[in-house]
Amino acid sequence: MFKRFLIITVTLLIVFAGATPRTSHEATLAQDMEPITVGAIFDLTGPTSDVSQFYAQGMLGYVDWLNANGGIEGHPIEMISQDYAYSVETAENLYVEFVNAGSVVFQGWGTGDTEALRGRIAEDEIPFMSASYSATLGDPAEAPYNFLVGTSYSDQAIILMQAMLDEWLDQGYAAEEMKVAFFHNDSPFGTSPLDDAEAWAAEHGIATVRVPMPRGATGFDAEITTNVVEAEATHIIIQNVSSPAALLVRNLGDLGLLDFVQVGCLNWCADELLINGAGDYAEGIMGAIPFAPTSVEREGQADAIAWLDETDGPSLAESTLHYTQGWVTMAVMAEGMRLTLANGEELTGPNIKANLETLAEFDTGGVTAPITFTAEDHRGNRALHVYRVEDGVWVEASDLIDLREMEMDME
Amino acid sequence: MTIDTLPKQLRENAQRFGNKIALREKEYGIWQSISWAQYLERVQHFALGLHSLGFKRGDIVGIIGDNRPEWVITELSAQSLGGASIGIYQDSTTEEVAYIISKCDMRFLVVEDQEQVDKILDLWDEIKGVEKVIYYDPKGLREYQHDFLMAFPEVEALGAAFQQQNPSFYDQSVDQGKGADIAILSTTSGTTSRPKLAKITHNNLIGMGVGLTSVDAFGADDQFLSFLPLAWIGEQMISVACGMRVGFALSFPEETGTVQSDLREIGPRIIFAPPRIWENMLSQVQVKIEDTSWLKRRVFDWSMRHGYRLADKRFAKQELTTQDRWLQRFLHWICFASILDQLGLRYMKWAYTGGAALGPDVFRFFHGMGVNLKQGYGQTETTGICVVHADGDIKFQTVGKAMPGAEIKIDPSGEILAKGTMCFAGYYQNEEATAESMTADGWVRTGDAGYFDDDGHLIVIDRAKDVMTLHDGTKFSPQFIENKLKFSQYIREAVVFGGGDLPYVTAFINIDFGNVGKWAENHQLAYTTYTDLAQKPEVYALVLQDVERTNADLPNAAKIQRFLLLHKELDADDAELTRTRKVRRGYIAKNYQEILDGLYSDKNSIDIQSVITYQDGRTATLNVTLRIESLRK
Amino acid sequence: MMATTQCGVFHESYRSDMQLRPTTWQRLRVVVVFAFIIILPFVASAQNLRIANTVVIAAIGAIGLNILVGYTGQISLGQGAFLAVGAYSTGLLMHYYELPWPIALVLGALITAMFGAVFGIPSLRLKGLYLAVATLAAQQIVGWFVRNWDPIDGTKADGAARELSMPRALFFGDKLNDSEFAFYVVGMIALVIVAVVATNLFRTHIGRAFVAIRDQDIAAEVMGVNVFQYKLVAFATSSFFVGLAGGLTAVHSTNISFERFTIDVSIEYLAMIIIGGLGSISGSIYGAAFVKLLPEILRDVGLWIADQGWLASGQLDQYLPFAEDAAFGLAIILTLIFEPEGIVKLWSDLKAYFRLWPFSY
Amino acid sequence: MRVSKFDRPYESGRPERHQLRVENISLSFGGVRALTDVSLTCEPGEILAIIGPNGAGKTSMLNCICGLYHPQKGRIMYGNHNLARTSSHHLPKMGIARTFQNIELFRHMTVLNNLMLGRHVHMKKNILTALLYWGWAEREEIENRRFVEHVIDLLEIQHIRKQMVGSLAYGLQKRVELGRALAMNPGLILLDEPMAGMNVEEKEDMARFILDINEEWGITTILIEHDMGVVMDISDRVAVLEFGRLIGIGTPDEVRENPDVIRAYLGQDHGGRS
Amino acid sequence: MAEPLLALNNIEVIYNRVILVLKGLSLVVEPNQIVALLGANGAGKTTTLKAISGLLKPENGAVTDGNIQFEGKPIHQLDAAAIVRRGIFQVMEGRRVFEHLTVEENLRAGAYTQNNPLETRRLIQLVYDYFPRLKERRHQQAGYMSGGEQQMLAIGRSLMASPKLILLDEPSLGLAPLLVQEIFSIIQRINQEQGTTILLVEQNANIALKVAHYAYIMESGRVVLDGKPDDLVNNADVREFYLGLTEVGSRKSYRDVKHYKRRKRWLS
Repeated sequence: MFKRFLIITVTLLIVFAGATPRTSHEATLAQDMEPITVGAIFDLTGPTSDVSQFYAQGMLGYVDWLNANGGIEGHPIEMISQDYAYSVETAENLYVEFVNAGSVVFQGWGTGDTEALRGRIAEDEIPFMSASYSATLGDPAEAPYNFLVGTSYSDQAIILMQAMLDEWLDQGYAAEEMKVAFFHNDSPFGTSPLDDAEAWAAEHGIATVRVPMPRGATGFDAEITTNVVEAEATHIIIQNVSSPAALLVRNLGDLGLLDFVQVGCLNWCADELLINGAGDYAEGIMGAIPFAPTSVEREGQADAIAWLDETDGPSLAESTLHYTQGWVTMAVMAEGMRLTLANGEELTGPNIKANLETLAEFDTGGVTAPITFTAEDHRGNRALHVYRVEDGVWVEASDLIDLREMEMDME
Repeated sequence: MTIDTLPKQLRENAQRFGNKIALREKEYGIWQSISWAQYLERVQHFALGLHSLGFKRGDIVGIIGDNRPEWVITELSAQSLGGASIGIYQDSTTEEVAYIISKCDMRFLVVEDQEQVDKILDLWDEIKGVEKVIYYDPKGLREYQHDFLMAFPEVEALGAAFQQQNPSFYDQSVDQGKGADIAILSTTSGTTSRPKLAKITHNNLIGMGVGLTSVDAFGADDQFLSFLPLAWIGEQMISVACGMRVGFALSFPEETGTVQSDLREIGPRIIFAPPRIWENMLSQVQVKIEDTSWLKRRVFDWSMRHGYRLADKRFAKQELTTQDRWLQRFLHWICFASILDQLGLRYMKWAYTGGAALGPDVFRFFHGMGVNLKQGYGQTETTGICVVHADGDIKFQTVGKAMPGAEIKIDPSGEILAKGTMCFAGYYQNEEATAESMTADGWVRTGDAGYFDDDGHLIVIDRAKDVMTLHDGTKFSPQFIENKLKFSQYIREAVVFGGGDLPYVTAFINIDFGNVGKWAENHQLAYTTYTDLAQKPEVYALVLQDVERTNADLPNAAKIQRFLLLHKELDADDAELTRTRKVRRGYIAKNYQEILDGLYSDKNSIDIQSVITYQDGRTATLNVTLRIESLRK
Repeated sequence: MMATTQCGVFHESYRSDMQLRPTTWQRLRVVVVFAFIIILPFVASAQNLRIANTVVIAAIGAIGLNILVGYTGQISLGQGAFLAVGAYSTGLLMHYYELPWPIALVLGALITAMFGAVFGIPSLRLKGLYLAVATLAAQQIVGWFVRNWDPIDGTKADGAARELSMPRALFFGDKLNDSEFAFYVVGMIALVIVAVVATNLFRTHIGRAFVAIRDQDIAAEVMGVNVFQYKLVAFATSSFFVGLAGGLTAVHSTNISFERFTIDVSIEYLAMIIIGGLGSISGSIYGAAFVKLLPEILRDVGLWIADQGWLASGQLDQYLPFAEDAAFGLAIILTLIFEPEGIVKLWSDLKAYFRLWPFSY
Repeated sequence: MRVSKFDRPYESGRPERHQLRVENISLSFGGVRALTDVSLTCEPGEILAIIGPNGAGKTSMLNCICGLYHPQKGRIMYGNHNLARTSSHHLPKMGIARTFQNIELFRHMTVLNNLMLGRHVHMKKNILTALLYWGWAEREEIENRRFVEHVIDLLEIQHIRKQMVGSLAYGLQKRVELGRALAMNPGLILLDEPMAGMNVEEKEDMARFILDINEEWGITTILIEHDMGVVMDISDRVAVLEFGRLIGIGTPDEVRENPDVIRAYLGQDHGGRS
Repeated sequence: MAEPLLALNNIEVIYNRVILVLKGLSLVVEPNQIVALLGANGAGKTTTLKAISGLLKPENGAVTDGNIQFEGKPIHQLDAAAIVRRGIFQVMEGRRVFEHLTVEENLRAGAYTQNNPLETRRLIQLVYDYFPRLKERRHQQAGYMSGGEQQMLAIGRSLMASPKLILLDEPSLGLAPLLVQEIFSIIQRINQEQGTTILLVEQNANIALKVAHYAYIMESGRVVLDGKPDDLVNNADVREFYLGLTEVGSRKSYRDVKHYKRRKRWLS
């Protein structure tokens, strides 16, 4: 019997030996000042790991770069982070642990954890950013400590539809002839922009239909037949991650529909991974991309490219736009902390929140539209360029479309 | 009023202890209990029932069956009416039963079940005087329509009705009892002949109880499991005499087969058992330790080594150091507690062995494990015990000192004589034997040879008439050699011959099937049955080593020169052992004359025909060839 | 044969014979366990206590699932759904009817019980894999409902995301979703009650009927057990406990979303009872603890190894999280190969090893 | 309260015994006829043996009586109930118990719990008290335990009371299965090859138990058995089936002499202990 | 004497690591003989067969001590398939045939160690010679056959592997008297005509002792008695407990069974 105990113990030990899940990115440059602790969770093994891993590398890369370049007012950032495999429960556990370990701000990831932690961070007064861009999170009345660095899903969808409508009208059709099918992930993440997008479409006389994409589906032929072919949709907007989106595009291509239907992606599928996944079928697809893809040059990518080069990392193109997304998101958070320290205030949640709310037209080097937070609005921007796949890369397909300006124009 | 009889003691206990448990029987999965008050009530009812059926003062009721509450209720009932009871071993053959029944002019018999009823029915024509046979387990008896059969509850119901009519009869009857009345008849172990029936009075039983409880102060809360035959004086002595005196609860096992687990459940604080039981326990531990894993065996060996060391220190009456005491606790915790737990000895406070001599090695083994095992000495004629070890004064060669109330002396011939309150009132209807068993001045001749050591402890050599005079004139006890042989884990039983006309010493040996079997398995020696194993040359070689080891400590003339391994285990059904499992040397010598002759010839093997007896009296003849091992140079 | 008792323990009545913990050692173990339960919250850090709380909830849910799967032999893949029903019904009752949380918990569990009984109906005709597929339907239906049912949105100021925003549950002034200590007290009391109650159930004829159905349903029928009726009772009883676990999850959280109750959760719970031991209450608890603690322990060990400087920092942490999944899969495979009866069997083997000490049989 | 060897717990709580009348039943499975127009009666208190070659429909017959199969034609009357149309879980309430040819015990339960399941119909069903195990439920358990202990004693299985059934030898399992049926305190018991796979000694025990329950407890017994020695010794009447038809019924002596029975079943060496 | 075909030396079998089933069991099977293994349920007879055929493992049992020699070579370490290749075939108790295959398919399945189709055909013919009933039902699905026919098929299937030793577990279980006689006479013929050695476990001591050349009696995992059938039928314990005979040799009635038993002595 003991032999079996032994076998099990040894096997487990071998497995243990292979694991170092949590990592601490401390100052690589010797600094005397007290480090600032930042908690972060990433999905490295879960359902969204394909994109989150690059986001994580970008965020950690920025921290290393910043520490190597003097930190925040001389303070290095100590980022404690861990994979949570998109499990809400684990996210909550890690949040409690990291906050207890002294995190003053927190970098989340997905919609599930961001929503679950929303109430808690408000109570704990921990400024929180994540890669979930639900419009609710940008409303301080609802979520006082959440900040959106990227354009919200709703805004993305509206901007994309705006661009689509412009083209449609250019082609000589009427808005009433346009019909948009929202292919969305069947989750809060997927449905998040739909209400706003539908409202906007209704205003403009555009017909819409919702098409949930079941998780783990191996093909969407049935959905396509009912909602695209029979319902004669002219446009498809996908709110999902890259892999299912690519699958959908391939299905559409196989059915020969891509010539008749304009496909557009919101940010979680409008990336390099979609092009890899959909191949030639990706040509012509539009994308609402808040963080510039690697195929276009932006001033703000320079530091990241240099840093990747310096640390013998992969190229930025290989790291996808999510690398810059992570990089910039952390940069904005760092700016909030820098302002706090620069103002001689203590580095507390409320102070950082207050300083972030003074951020105006913060330039991310063109990676995103300039970021502005106010006490009434935590949506960093409401503007982006629409892109289109041409010859296998994303190229700019519109000027910066800024909803704030448009709303002001209308008023 | 003085308490000079057991029924009076029962009445006293019922008053004193009331609802405290007196009897407990494992039945239907739980230990069903009878309080002292209920005990008295049942005795009253059964006694009055017997009375209604015509039981008179001086009558004797026979009891055949396993230990159950009904057994002691019957005994006490008979005594309440001024009669006595006699227990008959339940595995007795029909012939033995018939002998005892007719010897006592018995009119009432209480038997357990169908088996005993059938036995009685077989004998019915021979046992004319019996009027009623009362059974206490009705299983299988539904079709038995004999008038003389009665169920135990029926008798109780009769008694209950009688009590309604004559509420004071029972107490009057008990009051009439005197200490000198016969309480029980006890069959002597009869290693040599037909059993004699010793008259044991209430005074004897109570005196013995007073004596033993003044050596070891049992209390009313001490647990005791009554699993040895109540027909045996040793069992009567603790469970009835001592139990009644201090008022502890008597527990009866579910069946003979479950004694081991019942013992474990009860976890008794007192046990009185013949050497056979202790030897079995030892053998069981040995086999299991052989089979256990390496680590566990090492722990056991190490613990035993230190256990023995500490036991020897205690035997030598050396002060245990603090370190020793902690070591003792540690050994207990790490090893002994769990072994004792499994044997049911964990809470044992006073353990006795008696009825025959226990080999010193077995004795030391239990002391090594921290069991307070004591030797007791006595026989039926001295109500089971008159000499015993006192706490802290235990020597494994001796049987201790005389109990309070007893006197011991050695007569010039070397025979041990005893006197005291526990000495019996003679044999039932056998004046001749009674006269032989006592000296003129009232000392009981024990028939054993012995002497006192320097500390005044009695050392028993053997039955006086078994002590042999060897060809060179030295006297020697065969039992001494037998016990020495039985040290060996491979030898279960031995019968040594020699002295007298016989020119040298020889032995019949029974191997221990479990241990020798285990040994054979470890040595890749295939065997099938007991007979097969016993006749393997390898097994002879194995036993030879132990015989040689025994011989090494013996004077030349007493050395065993030839031996053989018997083809079957000595068995009470074949009359080779007494019902208390003592070797009947004389009978064996007679019965196996052929083999004995072979041992004193030059043959290397002998062919014999041996007769075995089945429990139901059938016999069968076996033809076997037995090898003889010779140590002669 | 193995003795199951200890020297000096005997029963004079059936009542004492049928007691749960007859021997001193067993009683001592209970005392030690209770001491541990009581001391833990005072010495554990907040995050450890939080982990303990997740174990507590999982243990309740696992006991519920074990009643159905381990004891009654009805395979269910709908655990996530039943948890969701418990969580949402508790939450909605608190939100819309402003019921105090203890009442909402019990009602939520009852609603789940009814829901479970309904989904138990296919068990009349379906067995094994087929029944598992049928319970999978529960998972899908509930998932759909949660994502699309309007009242859930209504719990929030704006209806953008489909989550249930939990009203605050107060326990002696502490918020259950904020104070881990307060929740620990509530959760542990619930776990102890559930464990005792479930153990009791299997001492009675109703629990025995469940096991009978698992072992030999035809024979059970002939013994007078209305198999169908009892299967439904098993579904309901199981779901009650699972619903309670779901409700506790709800009061422990500020928001609940469907992502907590996916098919992964159903599988995780099955893993718990397989690793812990099918058909064992204590096994359910061991399994829940194992499944919930394994990642934590792996993490600490990994951290320790990293601290030793045995591994180059940087690159490795990219793929090493997979070790956790591997360890998980390995644990299940090892359990199935070496001890199909789970941790509880290992534990009883260990007890047997020492009970028979120093013998081996 | 003491439980005594002289108690007769089976005298209370048992449903009334009735005559069993099997009236012209026919049973077929997808065209294969298992039973054709079989009629027989079994009087209260008798031991009726059913014998016949393998595949003659003996087990099907028991299955019809206890509601596991529903014959297409005919009635099986027990008192006022037509068993041919009754679900098997209702039968214990009418006092009908059975054992199976291939032992259908609950292998992962102790012997005691198996027998306690036999008491199922005698226990009230209330999940709440069961969960709490308070007072009432516990008392009920104890009461029924007492009955079960009598069964254990009768069948001499004390030593395995708390062992798992799955770990027991075949012969003991057969005994436990009989015990489980007996625990119901039935008026009619159906035994399907109770002595298969046993040696003479074990068969003797089993025969003794069957006689005990029949004569002492007064339970009507229907048994299927191949051992002619046992059948002829203990049964009051014997029914012989062949290819689903009844070819003879009568006292053991009558059946022994029936030429049809000799041809179909017994062979020349009939009546011997084989 | 020639080397025995099969010898078990002191084997010990433990189930689930704690339950001791066989202890120090030794027995010998000589070539071309029928050896019967008698004993009560739970004595370990079936376990003994499984220990020989290597089928203990699936039941969590193990030979923990001793050895099993077949034709002088140890086989207790081999797995079941290797043991079949050595020429030992076990016919399990309870007639385990492939229910969904026909009789002939069952037989062919039994010949999986045969590569030669001609030989397979010869063997099938041989089986049909012994069991004409099987030939009649050659295309019937085994699951629909009666118990006796299934038992015949199980024995027939064992012949397909041309084994040197057949381990036969309770061939009479649940069979009507006529069939029992029929099957045993065939077993005897197979032994005589094919020279196949048979180790037979049987509860029906009467018939087993009639066909066997040698017999062992087991109780509680040990051999308590062995010998030639003629000797054994004269032993009082065998007569009473295995043959059901009274003292004078007449058959005891089952009505007269007592509630107690005489102690067994097992002496011969």
